[in-house]
Amino acid sequence: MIEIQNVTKIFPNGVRALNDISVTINKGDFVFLVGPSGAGKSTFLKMLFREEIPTMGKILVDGKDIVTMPESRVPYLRRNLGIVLQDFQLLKNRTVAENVAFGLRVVGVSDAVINTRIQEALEQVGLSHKRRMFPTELSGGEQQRVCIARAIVNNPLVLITDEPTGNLDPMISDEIIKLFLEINMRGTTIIMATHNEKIVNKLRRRVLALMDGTIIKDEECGTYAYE
Amino acid sequence: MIEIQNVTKIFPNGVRALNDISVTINKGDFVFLVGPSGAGKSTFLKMLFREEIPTMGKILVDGKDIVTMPESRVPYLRRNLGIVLQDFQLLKNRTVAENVAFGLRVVGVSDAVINTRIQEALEQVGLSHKRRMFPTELSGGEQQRVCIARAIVNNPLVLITDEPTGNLDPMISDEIIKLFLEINMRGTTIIMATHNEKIVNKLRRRVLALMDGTIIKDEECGTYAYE
Amino acid sequence: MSLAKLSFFLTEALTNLRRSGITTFITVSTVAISLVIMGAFLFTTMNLEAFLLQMQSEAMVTVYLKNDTLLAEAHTFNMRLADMPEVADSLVVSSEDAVRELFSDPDDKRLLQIGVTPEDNPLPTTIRIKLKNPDLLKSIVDKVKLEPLVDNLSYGEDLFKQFEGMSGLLWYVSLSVVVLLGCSSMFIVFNTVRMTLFMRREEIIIMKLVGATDWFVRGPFIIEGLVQGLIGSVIATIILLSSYHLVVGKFAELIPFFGIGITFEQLFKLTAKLFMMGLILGVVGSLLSLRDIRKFSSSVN
Amino acid sequence: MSLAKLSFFLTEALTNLRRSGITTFITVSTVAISLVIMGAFLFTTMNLEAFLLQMQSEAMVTVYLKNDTLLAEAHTFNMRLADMPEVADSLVVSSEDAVRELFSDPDDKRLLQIGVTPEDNPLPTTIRIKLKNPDLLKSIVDKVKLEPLVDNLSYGEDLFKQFEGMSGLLWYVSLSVVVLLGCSSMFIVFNTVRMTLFMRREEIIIMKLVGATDWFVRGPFIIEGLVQGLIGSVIATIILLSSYHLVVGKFAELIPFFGIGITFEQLFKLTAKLFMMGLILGVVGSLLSLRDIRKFSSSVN
Ligand SMILES: Nc1ncnc2c1ncn2[C@@H]1O[C@H](COP(=O)(O)OP(=O)(O)OP(=O)(O)O)[C@@H](O)[C@H]1O
Ligand SMILES: Nc1ncnc2c1ncn2[C@@H]1O[C@H](COP(=O)(O)OP(=O)(O)OP(=O)(O)O)[C@@H](O)[C@H]1O
Ligand SMILES: [Mg+2]
Ligand SMILES: [Mg+2]
Repeated sequence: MIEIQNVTKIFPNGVRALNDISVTINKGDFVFLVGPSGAGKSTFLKMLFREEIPTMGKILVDGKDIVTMPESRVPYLRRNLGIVLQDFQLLKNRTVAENVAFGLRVVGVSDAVINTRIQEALEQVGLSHKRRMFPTELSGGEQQRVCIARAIVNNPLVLITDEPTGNLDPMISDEIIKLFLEINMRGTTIIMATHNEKIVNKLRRRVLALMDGTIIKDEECGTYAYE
Repeated sequence: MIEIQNVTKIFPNGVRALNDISVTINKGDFVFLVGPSGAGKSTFLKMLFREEIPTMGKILVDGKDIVTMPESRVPYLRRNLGIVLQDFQLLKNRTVAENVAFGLRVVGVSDAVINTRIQEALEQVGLSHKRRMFPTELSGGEQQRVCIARAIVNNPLVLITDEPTGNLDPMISDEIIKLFLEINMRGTTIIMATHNEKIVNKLRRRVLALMDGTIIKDEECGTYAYE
Repeated sequence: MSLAKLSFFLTEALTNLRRSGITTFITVSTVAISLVIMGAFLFTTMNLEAFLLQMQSEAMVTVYLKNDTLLAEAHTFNMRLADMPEVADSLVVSSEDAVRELFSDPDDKRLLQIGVTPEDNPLPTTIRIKLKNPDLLKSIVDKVKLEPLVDNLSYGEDLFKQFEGMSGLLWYVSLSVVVLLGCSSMFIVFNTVRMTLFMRREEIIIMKLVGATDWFVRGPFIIEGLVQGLIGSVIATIILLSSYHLVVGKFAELIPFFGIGITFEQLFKLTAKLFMMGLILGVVGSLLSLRDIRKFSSSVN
Repeated sequence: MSLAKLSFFLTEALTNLRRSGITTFITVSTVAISLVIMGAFLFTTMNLEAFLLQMQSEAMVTVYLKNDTLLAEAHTFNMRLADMPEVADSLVVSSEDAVRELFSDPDDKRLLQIGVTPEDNPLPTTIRIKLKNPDLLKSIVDKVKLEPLVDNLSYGEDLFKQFEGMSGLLWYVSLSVVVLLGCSSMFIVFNTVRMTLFMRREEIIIMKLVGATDWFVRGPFIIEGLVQGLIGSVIATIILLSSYHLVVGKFAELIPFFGIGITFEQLFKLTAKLFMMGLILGVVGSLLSLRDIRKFSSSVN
């Protein structure tokens, strides 16, 4: 499904964030991406939705090379992805419901469908009672959950999440992970960058460990430990 | 040192984030603030540096009522505090070093002193090699550490941190906590809102647990568990 | 574009307009100010042009008839003249009328000084012609000069040239000021819109993150620009029209003919022009600034 | 304010100017445009005023002496006139000169028509007086009227009144346009600065978070405003001065006297005024917008 071939990313300031990385992620995989701060996890994820373009190498998603893909096709690539960034990005002048709805509006889903889907997604992250609030009226953890709701609302083929439980208490983190497992069961590929040792060790899924831009570990039923 | 008396905070939208809270924090305390997402932890912290004003109640810092304090005195209050917010706030058009320096410039510290202090603080969070970069060139965890460096650089009387390890890997988290302990030893009061069960349980310091805006637990050598 | 999309754009745009008050206010007021300045200038030009035209059409051709011409002959000739296509009006002035007129000018003391009195009557009979259009002067002069009754023609060449010069000047000034003001307005509005976009670049980044195409992002912004331009023009029009009569009144006290000759139709056309300009300012401003959209899309941290 | 603080503000301001290019560009260009429009208008007014003054000072008082006055008497009288404080210049025109002049006006055919030829010389000797200042007209007329040699005075009352009316109108128009343009520029620059502040509200929030006082936050912004205003004025001045001669040249072809009488000193003063305005625009713009600073300080999430 996702094939990364010899990808290197060097930022304009000279930082080599990824160094000759090759990895294949299959449809239905649940992959944890671990590694120390600054290892290149976020850069790795951003590569997958063309937010960053590799300096060298190839990235194939569903057989299509997204590196050489014309800019105008990028939106269509992203519509099949669910994305949760490390710094939760919400539209400040839109309500929670409108934020979650945005991904559906883009595709032109009808209002009725949108409403039921929003309701469902917000319930899954435990925020349906705050649907009319604005992001600035939410706590950090609540904002993070709105992002998660927005990412899952359009039933993406791949769910790309960067530290989705960083601001969540253990109980809600567990619930979110349970939700991810459910979504994964239904066939969605999940890639999750995380520092949450407990979750990684409990779930025993595939673990990719990055360190200084290199993959130092790729285990099928891995644990958090790197080095 | 910090006395909170019957504080209630009701937001304009009607949410009652804090509900008749009374608590005293002594000089040199190391307090963990725990509780589920949306419990009111961030609101509690913001109260302490007059970012939010209580709807009812009194907050005394060093005997001075900071609720009725005139707006013009607030900067001087804040100069004695080190603050790390949940959404790391850095000046985007300034380098790491300039960001850290800002708190010192405000007080009018000389350039020479500033330079050595910045160097020290950045070394303590492991980022002295990135002092000339801009925040947008840093990873999430690196940004968080710059915020920590900025908060500790002026030797504050009180260090107020909101989820400071949310984006850090376990190893660096441990180091930051070690740093906090050191600072605490030297007399700085530390208040830290966190979801990090492991750290709270390991350190065995005072734990304040918030739930729906009420303090449900206040233990001297507490654990993370609430309810 | 599907209807659903259009309606989505519309609601989006209106919601944004309502929720980001400062931005809307700034853009609308900038458009309004630009248009008021532009409009005030156009009004002035229009009035001055009408004024000059009035002055020019006042200019007359005087035909001096030969000394021995009878008054009856003069009247017959006059009727022929009146039928010419260039002529708006023509009038026979007998030598008696002419001398009476001459001496009734209190400023010209030269005749008295050289000892001529109204009792002498050395003046010839003349015919005064008003032209339909100052441009026809040459053609009428050429025609009339050859008539047997005609001795001489006088048509204030100097005055004519001066007015023509002033018209030319007015046109020149108008054009340069319109270009200057137009570019400035455009530029300022464009910058304002660009700044509002820059303020909302996070929004654009997020939109693109969830798979919005460039045009999907632009849609609401363009409609916003359109609405802002429209509101700006309405405000400008209200200000201009309500102050128009006041100002024209003041001017008319000072310059004769001022403000005469501007019809309601012309006012209406000007207003329509202002509206068009407002719309163009808003929409083009948005469109131009939205070219940058891709620059924004790659700065998520 | 301590020197250290000032130097901090300065470095802060300059760093910001460099690093936030778009904002700087927009503010600077807005100031520049406003000043160019304002300056172009002031230049025009200045030139028109000089033009009118020129025209007025061309207007002369003609003193007709009694018929039996000897030329020697006329010259003696003339010397007395020349010493009067109102008089800039005075000249005796003998009757011979006068009649020669009269017949050399090719436009005035009336004298020929009534049969007067240059050989008759019915004209009196006159003295022509140029005034230092058109306002002195009444005083000189009152004085000279009573002189025994004087028969009559002529001073083109109509022309005078017309010019006075035009001066009044010019003043009226100038004032209203300056007020309109001034307010508009102020408002637009103010809005621009406010928007840049709004764009940087996060920055302000963070500054206040680490204990910056309101004035500490404002300091660099004000200096930025000042520098932007200054740069804007420099650009405006360059544009205006470099196009000044070009434009004045064009106008001078069309209107006599145009562009005459503007001294280098006046140009310099105008430039200085523009600079002051630029500075005021920048600084006042920042100051006004910075009143809002407290609104920003309470929206950290
Ligand atoms: N836009 C950028 N320009 C320059 N350097 C960058 C940029 N983004 C990231 N980097 C650098 O690339 C390296 C990898 O960054 P990345 O964000 O991928 O780390 P990460 O693994 O996500 O870390 P964290 O766990 O702290 O989020 C870091 O050293 C960072 O400083
Ligand atoms: N500015 C605001 N306006 C309105 N309601 C707010 C605002 N900020 C927070 N709230 C509400 O107040 C409650 C407490 O928020 P707070 O940010 O203190 O939670 P928290 O304990 O920090 O949660 P988290 O662990 O998710 O960061 C939440 O229900 C939130 O929705
Ligand atoms: Mg990261
Ligand atoms: Mg919080």
